Amino acid sequence: MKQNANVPVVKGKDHHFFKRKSLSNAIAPQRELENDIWVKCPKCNELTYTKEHQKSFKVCQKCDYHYRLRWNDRVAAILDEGSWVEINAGVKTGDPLGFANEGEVYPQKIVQTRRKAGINEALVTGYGTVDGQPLAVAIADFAFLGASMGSVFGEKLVRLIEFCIERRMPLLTVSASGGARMHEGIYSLMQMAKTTAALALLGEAGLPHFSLLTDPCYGGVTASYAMVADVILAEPGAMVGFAGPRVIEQTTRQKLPAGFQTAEFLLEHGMVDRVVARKELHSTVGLLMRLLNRRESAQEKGVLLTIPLRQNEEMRYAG
Amino acid sequence: MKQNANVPVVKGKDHHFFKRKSLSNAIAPQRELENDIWVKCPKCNELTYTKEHQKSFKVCQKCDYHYRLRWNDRVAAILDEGSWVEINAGVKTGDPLGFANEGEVYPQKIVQTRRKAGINEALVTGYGTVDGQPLAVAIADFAFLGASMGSVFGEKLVRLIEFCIERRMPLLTVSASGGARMHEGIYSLMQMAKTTAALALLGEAGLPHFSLLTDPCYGGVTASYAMVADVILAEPGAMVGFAGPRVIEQTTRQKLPAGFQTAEFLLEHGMVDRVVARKELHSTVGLLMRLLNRRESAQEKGVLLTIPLRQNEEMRYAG
Amino acid sequence: MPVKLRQGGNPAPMPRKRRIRKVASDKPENGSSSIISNDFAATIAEEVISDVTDETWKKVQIARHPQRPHTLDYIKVLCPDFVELHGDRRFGDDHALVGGLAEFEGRGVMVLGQQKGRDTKENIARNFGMPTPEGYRKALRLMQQAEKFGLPLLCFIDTPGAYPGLQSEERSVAQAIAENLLVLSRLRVPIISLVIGEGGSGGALAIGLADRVLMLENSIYSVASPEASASILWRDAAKAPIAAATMKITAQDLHRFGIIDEVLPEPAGGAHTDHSATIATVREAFSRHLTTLEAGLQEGEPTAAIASMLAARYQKFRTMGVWEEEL
Amino acid sequence: MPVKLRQGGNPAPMPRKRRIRKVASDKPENGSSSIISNDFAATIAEEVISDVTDETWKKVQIARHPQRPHTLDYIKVLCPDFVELHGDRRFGDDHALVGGLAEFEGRGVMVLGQQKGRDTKENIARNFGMPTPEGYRKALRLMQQAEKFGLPLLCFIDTPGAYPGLQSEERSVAQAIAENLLVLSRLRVPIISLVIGEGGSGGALAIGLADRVLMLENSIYSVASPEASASILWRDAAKAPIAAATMKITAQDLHRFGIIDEVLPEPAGGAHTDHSATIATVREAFSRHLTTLEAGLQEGEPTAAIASMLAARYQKFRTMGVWEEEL
Ligand SMILES: [Zn+2]
Ligand SMILES: [Zn+2]
Repeated sequence: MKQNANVPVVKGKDHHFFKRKSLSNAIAPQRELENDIWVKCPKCNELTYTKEHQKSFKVCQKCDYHYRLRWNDRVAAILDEGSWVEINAGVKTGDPLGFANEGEVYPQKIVQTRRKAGINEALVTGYGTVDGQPLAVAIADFAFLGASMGSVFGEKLVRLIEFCIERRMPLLTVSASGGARMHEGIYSLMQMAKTTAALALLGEAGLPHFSLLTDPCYGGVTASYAMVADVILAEPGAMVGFAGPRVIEQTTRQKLPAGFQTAEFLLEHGMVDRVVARKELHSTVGLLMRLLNRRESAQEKGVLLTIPLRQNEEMRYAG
Repeated sequence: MKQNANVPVVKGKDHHFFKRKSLSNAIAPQRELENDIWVKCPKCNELTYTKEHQKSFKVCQKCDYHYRLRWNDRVAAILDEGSWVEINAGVKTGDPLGFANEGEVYPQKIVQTRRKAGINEALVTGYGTVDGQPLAVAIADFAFLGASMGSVFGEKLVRLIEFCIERRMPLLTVSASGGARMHEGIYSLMQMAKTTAALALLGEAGLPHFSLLTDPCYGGVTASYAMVADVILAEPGAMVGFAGPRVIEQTTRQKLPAGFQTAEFLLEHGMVDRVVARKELHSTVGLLMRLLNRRESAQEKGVLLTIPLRQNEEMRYAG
Repeated sequence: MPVKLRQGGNPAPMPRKRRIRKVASDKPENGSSSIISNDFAATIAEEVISDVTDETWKKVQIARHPQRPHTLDYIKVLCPDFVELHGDRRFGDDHALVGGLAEFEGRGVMVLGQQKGRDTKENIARNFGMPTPEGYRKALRLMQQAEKFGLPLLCFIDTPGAYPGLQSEERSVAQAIAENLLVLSRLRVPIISLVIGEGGSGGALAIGLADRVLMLENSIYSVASPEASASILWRDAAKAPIAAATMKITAQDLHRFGIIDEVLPEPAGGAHTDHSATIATVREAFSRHLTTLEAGLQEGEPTAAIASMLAARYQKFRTMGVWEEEL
Repeated sequence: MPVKLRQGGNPAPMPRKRRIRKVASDKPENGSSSIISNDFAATIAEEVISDVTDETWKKVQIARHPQRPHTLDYIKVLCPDFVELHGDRRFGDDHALVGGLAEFEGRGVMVLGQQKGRDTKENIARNFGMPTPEGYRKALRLMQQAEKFGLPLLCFIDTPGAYPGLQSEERSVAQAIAENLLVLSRLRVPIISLVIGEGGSGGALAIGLADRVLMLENSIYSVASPEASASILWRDAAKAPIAAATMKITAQDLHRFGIIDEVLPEPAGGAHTDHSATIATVREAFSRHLTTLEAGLQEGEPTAAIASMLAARYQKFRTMGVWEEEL
């Protein structure tokens, strides 16, 4: 998987298309900001002014390539401006295996990664609003060790899901991942069970889970919470799968078809509901929330619910 | 679909392999009994003495061809000897459309068919035991207008399902069908909804439905109760599908593969649980009953149920 | 000889506990438009047959008219907020059966329907409105989603039938239809199905097991398409017009039988002559029936109200059929 | 600096209402067999690494021994009454994942497990124990059937992982695994999973979300196979033995972490040296844990008893993970 280093941070409010931008703080290291005048499309090599690039939600206007986004760009592209509140940012990486790889010690690698990525871990969680409707959001940031899922990723996601249940808030997960966090071994694998089990409770509480698959999304994330959603969206061209193409080719010697594992491939094979252009993301999520969240809005208005939940609400929370 | 006229009735108890035989009465017309010395296999042309033929449950010992069975042979092949009790035999065909086809009037056709087949309608329902365990059985008899499903077929099956719920008895359906009873038009179509809806109640009551697919089974029967079962069995070589091969070839001009729509084809495609040789039928059904009917046997013994039903038992019966 | 009684479709629900095994239907076995009675079949004047055949066939042609409003035409107008959802999460996405979340008259709903094309290109993309197993399994997923979120289900029926092909058999379209019937029969939300054009066989019924089944005036609903019926009856698909009349497949026939609840009038000449008038009629009918069903769910304790809705749905189909029985 | 606390796998359940955000695990971060600690990584004697690596790799080889008892070997002895059920009712039947109805110690159960072959021919038929989406969807169907009939679920885990192939991706083995996790987490019957050989990644976990997770003494359970781990870490699958030791994948490692509930002893030399002794151990363990779980379901009102079982299952996985947090 190629990793896109070209992820300049959105800096200001100086353009009218970008009304929903709301960065919590400047997290990008200085190094990146310095080259931040042009970006070159990794797909078609088109050069675009950074300002124009931000206006277009970092989508190449020539070839429609959707650049990988950092977590804060994602917040800006989805939530109402200024509505974002991060929670559980202080949950930090542990070292359950005492992992060392040829002299490189895991905790050291984490310290370096934190500094470089400007965040404590690969999953950033919080809440905000879309068209004024509350929404909890978990964003996997590929810049942090390829958004690999370890204990903190799982713990923060589960806390967010439990937060949703307490506050009766719908959930959007924005997924990208290179796979499991190898450094945490079996603990990483168990995050698949832990996060999906929490989603089962969210579902029993009658709250929707929207999943947005972004480039690239592989391994345990795809095989757990990201594919268990009421509505699954994917960004155009995003690569999504369980095993990577290289592993498949090596294991099976199969020739993989053109477009294999793209979002469009998944749509054709019935695995996602919609491939959504980035500029439509805010409106699509907003509409889905309005349509699936009628129960909550009815409750707020003091209106009797039309149809009771199938599951016993008392059982929705196992704690 | 070829129709097999070679279905002599089992006559006596004069052989030791056939211990479970229990015909309710002699229903075959005299005409058939007269030629009842040899049978010729429609697949491999092997000639077999009738007595031997009956011993082998009407399976060709040379090529394993499973002859089509009349309802009473089926009873004998499945249930404990002497345990069969037929119910609702008196429900008779109506004529909802006032159907006439080039001078042939439906009620007249029914009268002729009754006389020829020795039964009032295509579905024979009743109950008996397998290894002493009570089992309700519905048998579609292809000799009655190709076991087409009309109002009586549906009504008798639903009554049997409701009987199962009242008596806490598991259900075995033995299906064969050329499709819907054309003469009853939309009423025939609605039997799909009616029978399947009743099965939903059976399921909510925690009672198992075993489905046995026999040659040939097409159309509305396949697309309703026969494919909605906890365990789906099929006889070797039985042809089972929704649309017949001729219709598919005419509509799509597709070349159909060898073995298309056989029981083995369905097994390979994940649609049936087991292809069961006729001589294994009794023991397989008996074992399945023992394994799935523990709740009932526990109740009978006054033992506390280990695990309550998911569904509210009060809701199991909508009447 | 004992008296013979008949049970017609949808009479008053039978209280099972009282073990009344038969009730007389107040619907005549052969209504005014039924011209073939048992005793006089051979003596009917040819021109009478021809009149009925012509009339039925005209309806078949209107029901199939390419300019007739199709599922997405209704959804577009009735539900300005609509998010189509795709895929069965098993194998594929079927363009012959569409569905998604929508708002209808101020409430969230789930809509489903077979989708035909208007020209050859569209029809190929939509497979002439003939769903594959994937279509029915997408529908199944969306039905269950409707239940999860308490959304009423609105179904538009418009198909010649499920697609008869190798792939449909490999992945068992029969199993897919059967499973939908099972789930629909116990789905804990109100369901309304409307036949807007062709209601062809099990492929139509798979989204037609509902609390209310409605038909447009010029729509048809049958156990087999007229062509298939003619093939089966006379091995001659060209006799489809005669089969159509023989099989009694019009909205009026089915209403008389008690199989459907209501016939919705179309503009003179048919729905294709005035889409917005037709859709306005559908809006009113959906709204009226939904309001009634929702009111039923507000009565008493919620679980009991749902059980009552499901019991009524069960009885609706439970009583469909005509037979004779000696009491 | 605030105090840092860690949460290990499976400590005493946290009462959520009290908002205790952290508890200290009584399990040491690095136990006696953990030879690489953060501060001394560069200074470890090579022979110590080599000893652990050898020991772990020996276990990997025993776990993969072709004569080791496989899923159907256990079922055959533990459940003389067994009816294998086939097919996912969607696409196909997977021979790499078997399942069916069975009787175990006088009770009906549903059994599931990945099935490896013993020679090349068998292994090709069983796809080397690597299930496709069809396998997991068959498992899903059988899980739901177990729930419907109140049958405890017994799972045998023995797979290098889900099959990485074009078809697995087309029909999304990831989706299939995820859906199984969702359903298992709320399945209203007791679930016991036992790793009998290889527990490879998500393909193993898909039948491993259970009330009790057990491992045989010489079995392994890991986020990726040793070879895949070596490929990822060093782009060199030949370093699998080193990866195996680094990733801490033995039953003893996982028990120390609190990820699994119990390590079942094997005969000297490994399970393959004495099938019947191994199977007897498994019988005793299954019987003991099932009895405990069933007794829990008899306590108090049935619905509450099930809710309590599900809550415990949730907490079991909810608490797995190690992190640091400033309080
Ligand atoms: Zn470009
Ligand atoms: Zn033969």
